[in-house]
Amino acid sequence: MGENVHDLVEIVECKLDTAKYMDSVRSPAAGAIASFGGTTRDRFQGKQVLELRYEAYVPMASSQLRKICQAARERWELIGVAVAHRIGVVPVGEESVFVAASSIHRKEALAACQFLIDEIKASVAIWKKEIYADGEAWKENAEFESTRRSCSCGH
Amino acid sequence: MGENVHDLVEIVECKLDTAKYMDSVRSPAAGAIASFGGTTRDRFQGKQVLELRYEAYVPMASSQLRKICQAARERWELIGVAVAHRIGVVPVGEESVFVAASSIHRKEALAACQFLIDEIKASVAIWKKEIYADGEAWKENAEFESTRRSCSCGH
Amino acid sequence: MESQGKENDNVVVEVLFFARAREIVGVSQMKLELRASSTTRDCMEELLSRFPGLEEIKSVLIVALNHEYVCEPSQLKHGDEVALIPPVSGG
Amino acid sequence: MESQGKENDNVVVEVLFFARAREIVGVSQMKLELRASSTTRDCMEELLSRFPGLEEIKSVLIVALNHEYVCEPSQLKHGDEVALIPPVSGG
Repeated sequence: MGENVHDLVEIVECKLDTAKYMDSVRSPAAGAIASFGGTTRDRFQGKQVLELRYEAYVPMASSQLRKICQAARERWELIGVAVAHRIGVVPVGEESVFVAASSIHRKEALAACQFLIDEIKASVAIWKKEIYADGEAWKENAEFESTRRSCSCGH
Repeated sequence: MGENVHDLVEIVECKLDTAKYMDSVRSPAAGAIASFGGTTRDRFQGKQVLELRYEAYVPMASSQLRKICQAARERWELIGVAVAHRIGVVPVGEESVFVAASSIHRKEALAACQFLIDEIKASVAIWKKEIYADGEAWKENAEFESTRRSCSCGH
Repeated sequence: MESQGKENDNVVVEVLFFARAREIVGVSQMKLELRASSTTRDCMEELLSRFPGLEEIKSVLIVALNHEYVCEPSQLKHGDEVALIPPVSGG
Repeated sequence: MESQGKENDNVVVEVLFFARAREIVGVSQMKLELRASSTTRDCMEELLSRFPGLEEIKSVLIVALNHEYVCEPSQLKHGDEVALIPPVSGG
């Protein structure tokens, strides 16, 4: 099979243009466009988050995002798929990640968005650091555990 | 209890401004914004759809939409909820309905969007007519059946 | 005097028609005078006698009274808003 | 001549460090020369001996070889790109 040339995959250092990604999956054949955006929060376990910084292993992360889009297409009949991740500083309230999918009926687009974000969290080579007033911390997605279990044995 | 004053509910005759609705649920406390848009398709059972026209019983539909937002809030911990429906002619590819929800974590926002659109389809007093080259038809949501079963007994 | 007394006992409701119901009836809205103590079911029967075309969709209609679906016949009062709701297709 | 022969047998790989791994090592990227037939596990061992601070996160790292996670030790060839992947936190 291979990757669908119509999937829009981006890792960018600027604000995510959500309308652009939704428009990229828009089609006269689609009856449904679902989207999900992960936005940065101002608190973590009661601590105020001053800033969030994302970094990516860009070529690997891009390749992983493309494969996740393809996996979604193999699972559901989708018309358009878009995934975008922002890196660098992401101010509170803005999207760090945005996914969109379109389909003929709504079930597929909604399920695909859930799948896309779950898969991105589990495996894509992107890291977030939270900066607090009194320190900083690299975060770890709980979903990464399954990836590590299947991959960390040999090293 | 009662309705949440922050819910954005609109029935409008112009193009739905999806970014506006997503921004209306955006919050520093939210980590997730999910959305769903129903877009008009160019085909129905092989027939080309020339035009779609929506009409609403506006005061009743608005009241129903507000109650559906409230029902979603009772089911999940949500930060923002927005639902909008367009009436009049909706060109192919454009949204006739758009829902958005935000929450601390992603599960709630995604589930709420699914719930909101399911409930809207089942009961809200809005009608769609499809205009084909060789005729026209009022559509009927399959989801309306459950509403009718519980309500049509007495008449 | 007698007729005025009768009229005072009657209720006048606003009836709204949507989608296919509106097309059958030919208007979107009308005032309807009913005997006192009439219910939404009486209202439907009156509408069916005036607009026999409604029989075609009677089995799939829901009645709404003042913006709420009513599942059992409900007594009408003056100024109530009754709407005939054909199968919805929003979304 | 003998040393040149040895060098020809060696492989030079590019090693990339991200997030906490980068902070521990102090650089984001380096070339690393390894004996011929070295595997990703040999590469990790060499890195651990050069940067003992990596022991702290060793148990949670995954190794990526040319943009793919490798689950079993894989033989390295000249020019390969090896990356130390700490727990990811994208999304």
